[in-house]
Amino acid sequence: MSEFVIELKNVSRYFGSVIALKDINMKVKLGEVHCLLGDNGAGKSTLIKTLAGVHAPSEGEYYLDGEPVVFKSPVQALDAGIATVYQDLALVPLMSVTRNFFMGREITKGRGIFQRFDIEKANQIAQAGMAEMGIHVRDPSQAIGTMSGGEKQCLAIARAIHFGAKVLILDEPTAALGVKQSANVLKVVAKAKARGLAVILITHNVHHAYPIADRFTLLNRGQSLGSFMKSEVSREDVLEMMAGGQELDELTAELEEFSRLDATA
Amino acid sequence: MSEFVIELKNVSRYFGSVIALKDINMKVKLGEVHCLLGDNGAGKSTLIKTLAGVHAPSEGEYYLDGEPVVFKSPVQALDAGIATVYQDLALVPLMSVTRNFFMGREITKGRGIFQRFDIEKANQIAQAGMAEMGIHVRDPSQAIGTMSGGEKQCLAIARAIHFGAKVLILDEPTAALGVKQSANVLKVVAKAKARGLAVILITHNVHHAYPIADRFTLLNRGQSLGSFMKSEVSREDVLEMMAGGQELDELTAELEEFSRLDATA
Amino acid sequence: MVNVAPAADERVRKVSAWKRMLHRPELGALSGAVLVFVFFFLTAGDSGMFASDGIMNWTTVSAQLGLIAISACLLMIAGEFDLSIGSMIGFAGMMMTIPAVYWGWPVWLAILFAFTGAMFIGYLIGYIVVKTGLPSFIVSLAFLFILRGLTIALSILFTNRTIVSGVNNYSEGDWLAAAFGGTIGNGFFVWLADMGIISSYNDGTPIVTGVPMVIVWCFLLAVISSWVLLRTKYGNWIFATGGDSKAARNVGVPVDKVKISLFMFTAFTATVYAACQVFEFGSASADRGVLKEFEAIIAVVIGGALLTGGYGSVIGACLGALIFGVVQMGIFFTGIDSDWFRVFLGSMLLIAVLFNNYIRKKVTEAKH
Amino acid sequence: MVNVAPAADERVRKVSAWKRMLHRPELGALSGAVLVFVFFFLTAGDSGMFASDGIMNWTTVSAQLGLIAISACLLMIAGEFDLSIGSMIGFAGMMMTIPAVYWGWPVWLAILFAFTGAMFIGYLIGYIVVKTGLPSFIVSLAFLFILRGLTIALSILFTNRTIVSGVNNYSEGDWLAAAFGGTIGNGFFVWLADMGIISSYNDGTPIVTGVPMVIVWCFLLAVISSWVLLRTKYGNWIFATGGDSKAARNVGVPVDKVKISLFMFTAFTATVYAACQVFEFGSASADRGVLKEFEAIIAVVIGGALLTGGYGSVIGACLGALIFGVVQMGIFFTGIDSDWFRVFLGSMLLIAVLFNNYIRKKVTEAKH
Amino acid sequence: ENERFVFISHAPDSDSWWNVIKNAVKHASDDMKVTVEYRNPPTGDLADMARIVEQAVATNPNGIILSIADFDTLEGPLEKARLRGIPFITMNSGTEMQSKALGALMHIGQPEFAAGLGAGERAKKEGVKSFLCVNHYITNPASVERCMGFAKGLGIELGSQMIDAGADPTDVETKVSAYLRRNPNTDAILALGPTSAHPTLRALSKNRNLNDIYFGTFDLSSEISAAIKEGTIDFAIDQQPYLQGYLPVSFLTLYSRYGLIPSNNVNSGPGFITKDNIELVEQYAGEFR
Ligand SMILES: Nc1ncnc2c1ncn2[C@@H]1O[C@H](COP(=O)(O)OP(=O)(O)OP(=O)(O)O)[C@@H](O)[C@H]1O
Ligand SMILES: Nc1ncnc2c1ncn2[C@@H]1O[C@H](COP(=O)(O)OP(=O)(O)OP(=O)(O)O)[C@@H](O)[C@H]1O
Ligand SMILES: [Mg+2]
Ligand SMILES: [Mg+2]
Repeated sequence: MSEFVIELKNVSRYFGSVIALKDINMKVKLGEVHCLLGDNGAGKSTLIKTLAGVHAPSEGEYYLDGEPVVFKSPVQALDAGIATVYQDLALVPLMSVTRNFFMGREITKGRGIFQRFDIEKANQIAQAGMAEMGIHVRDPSQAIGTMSGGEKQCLAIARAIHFGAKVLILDEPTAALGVKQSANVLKVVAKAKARGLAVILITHNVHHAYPIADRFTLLNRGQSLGSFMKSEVSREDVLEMMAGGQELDELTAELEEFSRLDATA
Repeated sequence: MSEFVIELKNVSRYFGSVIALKDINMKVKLGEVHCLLGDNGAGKSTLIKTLAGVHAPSEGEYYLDGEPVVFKSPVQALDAGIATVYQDLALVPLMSVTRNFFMGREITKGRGIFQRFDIEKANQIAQAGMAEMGIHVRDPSQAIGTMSGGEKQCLAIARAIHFGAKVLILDEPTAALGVKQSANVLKVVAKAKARGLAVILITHNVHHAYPIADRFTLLNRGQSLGSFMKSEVSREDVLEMMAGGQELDELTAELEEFSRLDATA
Repeated sequence: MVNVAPAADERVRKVSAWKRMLHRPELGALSGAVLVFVFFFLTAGDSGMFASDGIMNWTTVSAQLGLIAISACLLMIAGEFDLSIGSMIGFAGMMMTIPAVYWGWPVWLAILFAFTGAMFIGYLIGYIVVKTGLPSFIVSLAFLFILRGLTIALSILFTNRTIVSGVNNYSEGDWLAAAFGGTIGNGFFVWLADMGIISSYNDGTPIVTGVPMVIVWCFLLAVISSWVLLRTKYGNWIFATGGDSKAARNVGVPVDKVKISLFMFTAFTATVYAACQVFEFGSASADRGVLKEFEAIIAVVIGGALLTGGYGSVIGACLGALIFGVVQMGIFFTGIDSDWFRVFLGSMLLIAVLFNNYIRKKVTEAKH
Repeated sequence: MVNVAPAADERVRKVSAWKRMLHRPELGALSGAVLVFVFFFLTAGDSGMFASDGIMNWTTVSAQLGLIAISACLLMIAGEFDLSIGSMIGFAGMMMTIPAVYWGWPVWLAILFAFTGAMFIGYLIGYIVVKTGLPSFIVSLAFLFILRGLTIALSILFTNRTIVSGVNNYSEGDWLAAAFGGTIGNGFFVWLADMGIISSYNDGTPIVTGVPMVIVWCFLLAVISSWVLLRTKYGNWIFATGGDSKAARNVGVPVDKVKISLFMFTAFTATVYAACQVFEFGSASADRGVLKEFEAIIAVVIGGALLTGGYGSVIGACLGALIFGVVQMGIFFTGIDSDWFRVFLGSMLLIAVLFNNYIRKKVTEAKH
Repeated sequence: ENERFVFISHAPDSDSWWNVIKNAVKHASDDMKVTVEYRNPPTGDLADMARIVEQAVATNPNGIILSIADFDTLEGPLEKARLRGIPFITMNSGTEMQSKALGALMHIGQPEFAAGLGAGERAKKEGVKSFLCVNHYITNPASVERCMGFAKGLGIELGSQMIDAGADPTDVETKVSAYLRRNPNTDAILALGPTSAHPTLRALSKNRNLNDIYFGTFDLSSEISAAIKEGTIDFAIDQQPYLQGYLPVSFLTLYSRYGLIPSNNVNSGPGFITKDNIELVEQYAGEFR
């Protein structure tokens, strides 16, 4: 078994005329939190969708445990132990909380032709999973479509955590979350890491990224600007990377200007 | 004309058996940034949808410029000068950037039956509006559905700003945005405020909320815990409010624990 | 692990269990059905519509429609259409009749042959839909033409006619044919007649001799399908597939398999429909099942399912079939001039769905 | 204001203009049409299918279908269906024939009456759909029955028959009737015949005397509708309504008005269809337009529109109508045994959409 | 030798009755050594039929055979055939006058209204006062004419005595029994063809009033002839469709080869088949009759 659970070599992905990713190299280790940084539209979601089997790479190779793989569909990635929280969450609005939680991975009771979805137990697990994120579900049969943005996101995360086996991919998991929920998610990520999972995390919030990540990879306009161990970079370096590695000074200056504006108001 | 452009008196909103809002009182002033704080599922989005005419209040009154109003549909609110960026963005995935930007508010050229949508000019305006947010659109005829999360959000914000007349409502505008784009959005909010607009802002990020807001209203589980002027509260108070006004100490302790974990790793 | 949220939550209003029940999709259709029944009670109560043979009359029509509505419903929940159901009915009928009558096959073998053939075609339709990503509307429509054409062309090729009769001479005593063409509960009806509960002819035989198998099939399939949809893993996949097939695929639901199997199920029910008709009437004809696919879709939609997929109920679809069947037959009991049949049918349909919708809105309050 | 992004962007690959063109929805349908034409050139090239009167034959059929496909397309882009188109054709035909023939109205008045009546019904359907939020499938289906029924019942009531002929005795010389039943370009065809470009009868009249008005109407409406859809404010609203009506409503698109007006437009085109047929053939009958609504939907879907709304093209719908019309008439030119007609029609449809889909995938690469 | 004719009917292609005609056409074309292309509007829309006539004219055949489903609709397209000098024979529905007005060589068929009228007069003799007309194809004008003729023959109004039965056998059966339940005093039933006659027979036998009701039908099939033998069906109106298919093909062949054509029209029906003359027809029902 290779040292790295996931390895990408010169992966590119095109959509018609659009170059979303170009020659990406990346390595992910078990027991590590790997943070993907980059501006909006840098290609982070495209990259993790490639890892999760949603897109096939247009060029380049994808190694899992040192073996080259080609995932034809997300199921294959799931079966290989890669669980993903997509930016668009992959929830079905018309279905209930519990049904969404167990979608594709239903627990059953009974046997033979009487095998059936174990709703009571599923309800309990889903409710408990949500509670761990800090969301108290009123009624596990409520349709997802009527829940708040943060509630939906917590459900998607709780689901991935429940079923994640080896690699956990989280695309902006805290985007719509409150302070408390965000902290809970980070706590859960830390737990997963402690359990020896590899975690790939995308976030635009340096306060979420820096405390928990072990390694950072920086994407810019579809290209990788390299990977860094946490020991090599400071919080300020990371913040600079997040801002696309430019214009940061200008921006901080402007932000300060607000505060001044603010004080005089 | 009343001092407050928007005033809610004892507004409640129910969905079947769900109590989403209960007896909310709230006042919004022109030239002020009013920040709505609250946990996930507290009812913030429901509140601003009520302001924007999407939901009618189940109980209570809604005053605009001191006059009681009942909006039958979002158009009426728009016509009254209230522009909103919804949490789900209200974009049509299959339509192009430009068509989404001008949806419902198309600019035309020609007259009589030859009046037509002025695509060239619209393309320019949309591209410029996006550029102001820090997004450089490759091709204004790209379908929105294929754009990144942050790109979509910037489009929705740019659109509201372009058409916002009196009140600008932003529901978690920076959720999916990168550092640079977030700063741009805050800059634009500051500009709007300077132009004398009332801005209602929802965010879970204290670093975005505190520098720019003038007044905070705190929601918790569907109820209002009161409004505060910025002068009355410190950054730490606001952070505490955001976390739902509880458990904060516990959480910070845990977050610090991560850093320690981190250091020993 | 954190404790589960307490049962009492101040964010929840009390709503009566009755109102809560009315939220279910099928209970909307129920109100429509009640309306229709009340209407006919008032206008045709004395016409024999609610005597035993009258009841059997509209129940049979409804059950027959219900049969294909059940599978159409599951398929629609999974986000697809099958417009080839009607043609499949004609084709399957020929597939079991020609071997039995002209080629001398035992009838049970001919029936099994028809089921195999039909389900293979269902598989083919599903496979094309899934592999090409073309809308099932257009693919199954092509098969609507192809199957109807094959029925006509092959029956002329093999038998020189488009209506093949005399099946009953061969099916007598065949165990499998009896499962489609027979009736059950004959003893029970004799008893009912003896007790004077239902009327009988002068010679003493009861006016209704038994429950036709088509009703039994409809009932059985409704119960099983409803159970599968609501209680099993596979049912969850059906909802997920129709609700958002991209999301479902991303979390590992075998979307393609679900769709293909449901296309096979519609072919199956179409064949059951065909078999019941063939062994009841003793003949197969090339024009069997014309436009039945649309009646099935109507029933499903009246039953509260969404055309866009992801939402619906088997019981609702059966109630939809009942409404449609009762309205269709009821007009003949009311004695309205039959020139106005379609006007009446359309108006009753519209009123039933409007009422159904009105009731649903009343009890759930506007969601927005 | 910040500068607009520079034209050159390293995130964009070069893709040939040709490939880019093939991304448009209608150009998929174009490849299907080319395939169909090549097929018939090879199999029926010498049968008169591509002689002047042969061309006029399938063009007329296609144009007639194109007429209703155009409005069905706009409506489908806006996310709704109208299944009452076919019945509306029959009903509108009666609405203009009965007043003209039996009540002695001037023909132009009868035509205007039919247009007014039809569009009012269209308004009614749209209004019910919009106000109740019921799926248009079910509402317009109710009207499918109601209108067909009214056509039968009223024509029997007023005229004691289901076919009213002899309209031409009244419409002679009527200016408005000529706009539907006449032909144009007669001089041009005489000239063509004189030049020997098209053949003529023994008495010297050209074999094709003019372009039927139905082709003119189809062409005109296609151009106007396409322009409206792609170039105007209202067109943008149509796309928005169908793409996500909640989002559209939230940003101020008058979704309800858009839908109602499009239902009125389908009624309008159905009436044009009816008028062209009535004044060409001189009769109206209760069976006019049966199943035309489905042919229209087929054409629209072949033309690349999404059944779920938000995407499609008028030109594509017209090409879809052309494919359907050419296949339908072409079969007769090839002289294939008519028993196999439907098999052939279905297979050609399937092949055309599969090919169309294959081409589209080839040029755009898999999107996922 | 090897002339090409086009045979155009107005029937939707699910109509089984036309099969006899198709068979006759096949036999005639084999016998005469000509090719005949059979065509029909798939949904039975008469306007579509007019298009098919136009199309047939465009292929320039040696002759056309068609039914006059609607005079006005066919007038225009046939004008083109006349101009091109393509001879045509009309058959099945339509009147002799219409055929002449269109410029056809001759007409072979059965006038629908007259057929219904004859049947009505026959029924009147049996003392029929009310009836049920089971119409499985109500959108077709000819089918309504049959019912109207029957009513006229009885000397009563059609009124609500015609039902829109649809083509599905279960529907037809249940609708008939519903109607009879509602109107128990119905004296007679007129079915418009095997599609409606077979399920009606079942409905009657289930309701045990097979022999009380005077039952007439159009056209023949093996079930119908068996029922005539048993006496449950009192008569069938036979328009001898085989003739309508065979004769026009042979006449046209003779005409185009040698210029021969009968100087009179041929009335192939209505002929009434009852218990007395059933023996003859029984054997060939469905294929030749
Ligand atoms: N299916 C597609 N077709 C065309 N372009 C696409 C497609 N998917 C993504 N893109 C483009 O690829 C680029 C990268 O998108 P991606 O979603 O990976 O960005 P991201 O880094 O996740 O951004 P964000 O932080 O805003 O979520 C974007 O500019 C987007 O427009
Ligand atoms: N249509 C609806 N039907 C039933 N419940 C609803 C509906 N809309 C909202 N709710 C419920 O109301 C509560 C408030 O939702 P809302 O979207 O306003 O929260 P929020 O404060 O915006 O949360 P977030 O920060 O996560 O976006 C949630 O618990 C949600 O489940
Ligand atoms: Mg992203
Ligand atoms: Mg919210």
